[in-house]
Amino acid sequence: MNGPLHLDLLRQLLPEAVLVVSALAVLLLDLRVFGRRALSERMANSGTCAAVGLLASWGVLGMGAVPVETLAGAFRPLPGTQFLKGVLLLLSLATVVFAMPGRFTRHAGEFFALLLIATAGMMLLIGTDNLLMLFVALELVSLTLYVLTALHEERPGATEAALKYFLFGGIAAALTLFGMSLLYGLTGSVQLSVIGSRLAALPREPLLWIALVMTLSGLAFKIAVAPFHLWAPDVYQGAPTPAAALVASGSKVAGFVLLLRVLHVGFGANTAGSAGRIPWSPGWIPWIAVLSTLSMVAGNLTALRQTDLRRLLAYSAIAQGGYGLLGLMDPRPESGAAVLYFAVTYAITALGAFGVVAAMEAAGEEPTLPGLAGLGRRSPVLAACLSVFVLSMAGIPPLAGFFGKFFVFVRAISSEPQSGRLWILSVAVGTSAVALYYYLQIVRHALLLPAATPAPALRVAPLTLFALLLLAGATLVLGFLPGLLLNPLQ
Amino acid sequence: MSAATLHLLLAAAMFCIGLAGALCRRNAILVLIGIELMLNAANLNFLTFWKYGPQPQPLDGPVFVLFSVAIAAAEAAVGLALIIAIHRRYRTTQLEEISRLRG
Amino acid sequence: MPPEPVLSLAFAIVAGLVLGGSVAAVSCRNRVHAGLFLAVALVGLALVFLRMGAEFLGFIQILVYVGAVAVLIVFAILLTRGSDSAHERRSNAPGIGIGLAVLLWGVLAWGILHRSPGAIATPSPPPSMAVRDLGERLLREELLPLQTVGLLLTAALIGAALIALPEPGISPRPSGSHGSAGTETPPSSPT
Amino acid sequence: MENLAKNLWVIPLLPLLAATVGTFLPRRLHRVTAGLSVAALATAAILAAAAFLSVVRGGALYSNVPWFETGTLSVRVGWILDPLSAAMLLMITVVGTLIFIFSTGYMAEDPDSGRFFCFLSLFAAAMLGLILSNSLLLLFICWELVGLASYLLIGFWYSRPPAADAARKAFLTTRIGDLGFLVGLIWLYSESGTVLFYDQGAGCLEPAALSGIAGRATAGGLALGTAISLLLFCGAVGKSGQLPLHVWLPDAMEGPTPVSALIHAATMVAAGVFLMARMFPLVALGGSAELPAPALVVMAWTGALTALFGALTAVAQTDIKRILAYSTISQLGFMMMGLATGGPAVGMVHLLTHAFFKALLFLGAGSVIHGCHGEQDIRHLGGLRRRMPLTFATYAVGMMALSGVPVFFSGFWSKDAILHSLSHWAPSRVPFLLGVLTAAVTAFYMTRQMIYVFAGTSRGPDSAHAHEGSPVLTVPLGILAGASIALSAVTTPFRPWLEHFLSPASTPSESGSVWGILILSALACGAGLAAGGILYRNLGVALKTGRDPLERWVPRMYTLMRDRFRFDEFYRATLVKWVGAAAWISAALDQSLGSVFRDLASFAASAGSWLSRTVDQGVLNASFDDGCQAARDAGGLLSRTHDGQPQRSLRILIAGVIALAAGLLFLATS
Repeated sequence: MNGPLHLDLLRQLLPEAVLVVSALAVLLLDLRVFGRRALSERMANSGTCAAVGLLASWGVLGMGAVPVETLAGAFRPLPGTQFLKGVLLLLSLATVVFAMPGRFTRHAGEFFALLLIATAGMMLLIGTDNLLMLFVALELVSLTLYVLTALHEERPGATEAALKYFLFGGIAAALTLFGMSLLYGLTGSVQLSVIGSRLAALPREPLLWIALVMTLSGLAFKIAVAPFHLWAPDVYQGAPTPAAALVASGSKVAGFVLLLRVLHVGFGANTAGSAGRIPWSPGWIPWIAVLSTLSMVAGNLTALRQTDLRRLLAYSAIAQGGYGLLGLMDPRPESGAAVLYFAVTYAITALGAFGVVAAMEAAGEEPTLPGLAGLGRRSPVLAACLSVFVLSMAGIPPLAGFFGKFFVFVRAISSEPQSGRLWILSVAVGTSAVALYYYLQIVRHALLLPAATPAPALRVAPLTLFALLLLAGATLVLGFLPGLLLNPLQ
Repeated sequence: MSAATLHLLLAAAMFCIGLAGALCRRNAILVLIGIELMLNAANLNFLTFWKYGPQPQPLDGPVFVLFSVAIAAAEAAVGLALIIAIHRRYRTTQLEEISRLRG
Repeated sequence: MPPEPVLSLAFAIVAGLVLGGSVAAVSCRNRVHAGLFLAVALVGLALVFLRMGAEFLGFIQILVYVGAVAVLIVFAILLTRGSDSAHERRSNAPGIGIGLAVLLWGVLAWGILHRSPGAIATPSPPPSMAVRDLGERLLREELLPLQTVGLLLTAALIGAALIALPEPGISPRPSGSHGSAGTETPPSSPT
Repeated sequence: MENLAKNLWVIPLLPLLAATVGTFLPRRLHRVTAGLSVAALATAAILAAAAFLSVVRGGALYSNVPWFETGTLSVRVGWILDPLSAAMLLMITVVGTLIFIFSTGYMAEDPDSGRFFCFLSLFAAAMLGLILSNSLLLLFICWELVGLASYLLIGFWYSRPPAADAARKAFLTTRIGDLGFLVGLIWLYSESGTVLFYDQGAGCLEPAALSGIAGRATAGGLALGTAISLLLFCGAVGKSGQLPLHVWLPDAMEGPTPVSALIHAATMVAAGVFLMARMFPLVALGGSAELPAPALVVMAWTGALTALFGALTAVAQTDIKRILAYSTISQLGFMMMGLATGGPAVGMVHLLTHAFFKALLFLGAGSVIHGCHGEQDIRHLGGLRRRMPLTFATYAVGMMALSGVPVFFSGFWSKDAILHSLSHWAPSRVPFLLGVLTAAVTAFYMTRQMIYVFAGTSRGPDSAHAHEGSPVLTVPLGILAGASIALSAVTTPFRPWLEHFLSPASTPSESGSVWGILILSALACGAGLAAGGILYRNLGVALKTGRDPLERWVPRMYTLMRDRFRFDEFYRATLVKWVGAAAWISAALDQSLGSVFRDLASFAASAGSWLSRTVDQGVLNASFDDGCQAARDAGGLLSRTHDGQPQRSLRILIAGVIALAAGLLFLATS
């Protein structure tokens, strides 16, 4: 019995396996082959290997044939999971490309290997239905991200940021674990789908609400929504930019998938229709609304003050997390695609923005708002891409970000208990007006203002430029044809 | 009051003591100790439910505990490494002195 | 089978060990002692596990936690003791932290005590945990988590080594609030 | 016909292609870009004419295509060609082409004119898309794109700091209105399940959906249709410079003059009126002749106040373009009034005639500015009648059309129709009186401007050496002047072809009442002209004292009007007080309470100040940048929760968890 099981598993997990193998390969190669060379060369070589690994993993992604359920739900993709895994791989690929010109660490091989492992963790994370597997994968991702955050040798804040990330993450993990233990105890299962069906038969158990809140708190930490967001600005600012980019993009997408699964499979799927069952969603929807409101207000208002681009992006990310939560307020299955569309398009733009930051850093520039001045002349492509990303985050149509917001807004307002839906939509729309101010501030500095002192053209690695252009192109294309992303997610 | 209730209350108390430690202590290592206590409290919950639970799923609880022990160990290792690195840079492990990032 | 006594002496002792150890671990001013009290609390927990019939997990608990984690923590405390004193100053605004924790315990206890009746009953056949079953389970159903945890340990190992190993290029810098490195001058409290 | 509807997208595509190609052309080929843009829009104009003729012959038509799927719903987009869009289409392409041609002369010396024409073409494409869209979502997207293009064009001379500031102000202010629009759009979508206007009975403006919306009320007791209409109206208020959100339009004059003519006079600012005309079946839902729908009442009052406010402010301005800008605000108010009281046709006719003569006036002003080397202050102009005779003649036509000089000028007839419907408006007579007063003031300020600019002798070095521009500049003026006169042939109440075309159902008015209003409106115009003529007849003498004749006559009133009724000052004062109070509260709490409570309190206080700011901005956006400053201050308070102390943050986290858990328990048990 063991044999076929293992083989089956391997076939389904081939992409993840490829990632892990290439992570080890990168480690070994860097240690044995590239070890003596100059740092820039090692970064380039290791990065190339990692990129090849990611591409290979992407290549074998579709080969798992029809995914079948195995292992007590440890591996149970939802529709669209395969596609999302591909998205995660591509996001990581862009991150690798942005990291290659950087000089932030001597541990080139280890950096890329950990990056690959983190990606594998995210892929496992979004594919599972089993609380145990979910927790293990969550910790895998978290631990690797802590380490990646600390891997900046020149920036003194890096270790500090990693420590704060770790302390927050540790408490969040403890909360999640405790919540899961209660969940397991009260439903007798560690599979979300089973929990979902058993919950329907359970009376309204107070302890279950506590379990839900504690579990969700840990997950809310992952997507950095208020009041679980306070680690994010430090990490975005202190971490090596590619690591921050991964936190902002891939990890965020994974977090949203996770929330979607826990809320909609565990606590929501059995709400609609089927009389006689106890609806659980009216209990958590108001609290999602509160979290969302807090994030939108806190993130956007605090962002107004920032001049450090990375910190500004962090607060903007907090606010965007709040917008994403809006989509979760509708417990019907349709809202899944809306939330994921939002998360993926946001991840693309955030990654792109961090790519620009990384390119500036690699050229020896400080990524601050005043430092952006003159970018339009010094590197028109960089400035144009940054503007596309930022305007998309601001929700200017027809960029992809507009549709992301549009979809989640529609979900927020069209779910069942209608009363009180409008106020949160008004908050969302109002805060996005505030947000426009600082987004335009970036555009103005990047495109319009001249540099304080005449500065030479920025030298940007061609591969970075290429990746940025691709991301900007995706932002545009997904805006015109949202179906490209929506259809696979449904 | 049943044995299950007692055990659950004990776990909750342990969790909250750990939490209080994590919230109050100024030293990063002591915060880490608090986190370890919290994780262990969850383990106790798992075993309690395995032993006294309504629908005993064979071994789900113990398996979870097994994994969580391993993960907690890994977490402690990474955390302590971070603390040592911090100590190397800042010459302190007091949290309020480790604050260069602000905005 | 007669119901076991609700509050046996044995339970009281181990519970006292756990709670006392925990409280001491988070409140004791000497950091080395705090680490040792953590070990006490964890041993207490292992005893609770043993009482519940989870011998294997009890031993694992002692091996991994007491044998590795607690030792690691004490080790780290000793390593970082160089600069600041082993005795901590009073913790910062403890009232709030403790208040929050008590509040959370209240909420949890309320929930635990107000469980719907019958939701938790002693099952008729007391569960057993043979190590063999556990092993089979790990290698069958939990194969994927097992492999993932392996990956996690590898990554954590690499990561911990990367971070903890001293970097040649970097000399320790005094933090901004200190006049000179390594003194015990307490910074003026920012709050 | 079917083919026409299916291929309507070609019309916006042409300028879009021109913009795309222009982007990739090198800078030195800017003449090629300009030529391409003009050619693309001219071709679009020819197609538009064909489309218009086909609508005149046949009825409305539309075609929809699927766009993407979300959930069980498939979102579709489509194009619509009905009288409303056909008339707008023709107007925009014709006026646009003329302005493009004018621009080739006006911007000839600017090395960046390639970029300019790209933006202009992008604008034209978006505007045409807006007009032709059969889907509120697509309309909204184009609406935003139009705003973006306007942002880029106002800030075109970004080396001038006021231009950059004005661009941002315009974008942000109109966005505030757009947010209401967006909420309304989403709400409408979630209620009716479609964003298409017409879709074989299933569109949101068709009887089935309307009757579904009609009977329902929202939480506050407001009818659903009214609530959505008012939200959509927010968008129109922002875009069309209606009273609370008008502040951006005068500042937008920092852009090149052809931009002002095209975007901030003829087309984009009229989009709000167009939107309300398009949504009219929804807006008018549940109303009758005696008791109009609440949304219409709000629109009528907003329009009336805006019309009077714009006209009065225009009286005391000295910048030639700002006078026209306030005049535009005033006229947009007129259109809104007409739309609300007399139905879409009445408002739209004025929109169309206004587009021609206001474009004419702006281009005339551009010609003046071009001829006088950039001088825009009317106090330094003067005597241009002899130096720029062509400009003078055409400008006079525009001025008379705007003032409503009887018989030959289209403005007279379209304004008369509005006054006519106002006089029959059941709820109140006040808007009618305001309308008549505004008509008189309009004639007055235009007379003042004419005398300042063209009469007398030159008062500045630039105007002394003024010269007429090349034919590229003057020919479009002539054509627009001709159109301003010719349009009166189809807009008189005796032969209201255009009105019938736009709204075939409208009933012909009784001739008796027609004459009454005609005479009244002619009298109002005459009074304004006469007052202006008398007051400013000795302008040269009066100016020697350095004060405007009106200023000498009613100094305090004049100052008030010049300062735009002190909107800015008033709201700056209240705003500062609010924010100051919030900051004071949070500072007081800062000192008296412990750390977590302090954090929470400062959070609450900043949320309060944010709220007050939002309310202020929503009510009156007089001092936009102050609002932003307030928000920044609130953000500063918030970022204090971020003082790098992880434990305080952790406590907030745990407090959040407990609050959530306790709240859930409370909900679950109660």
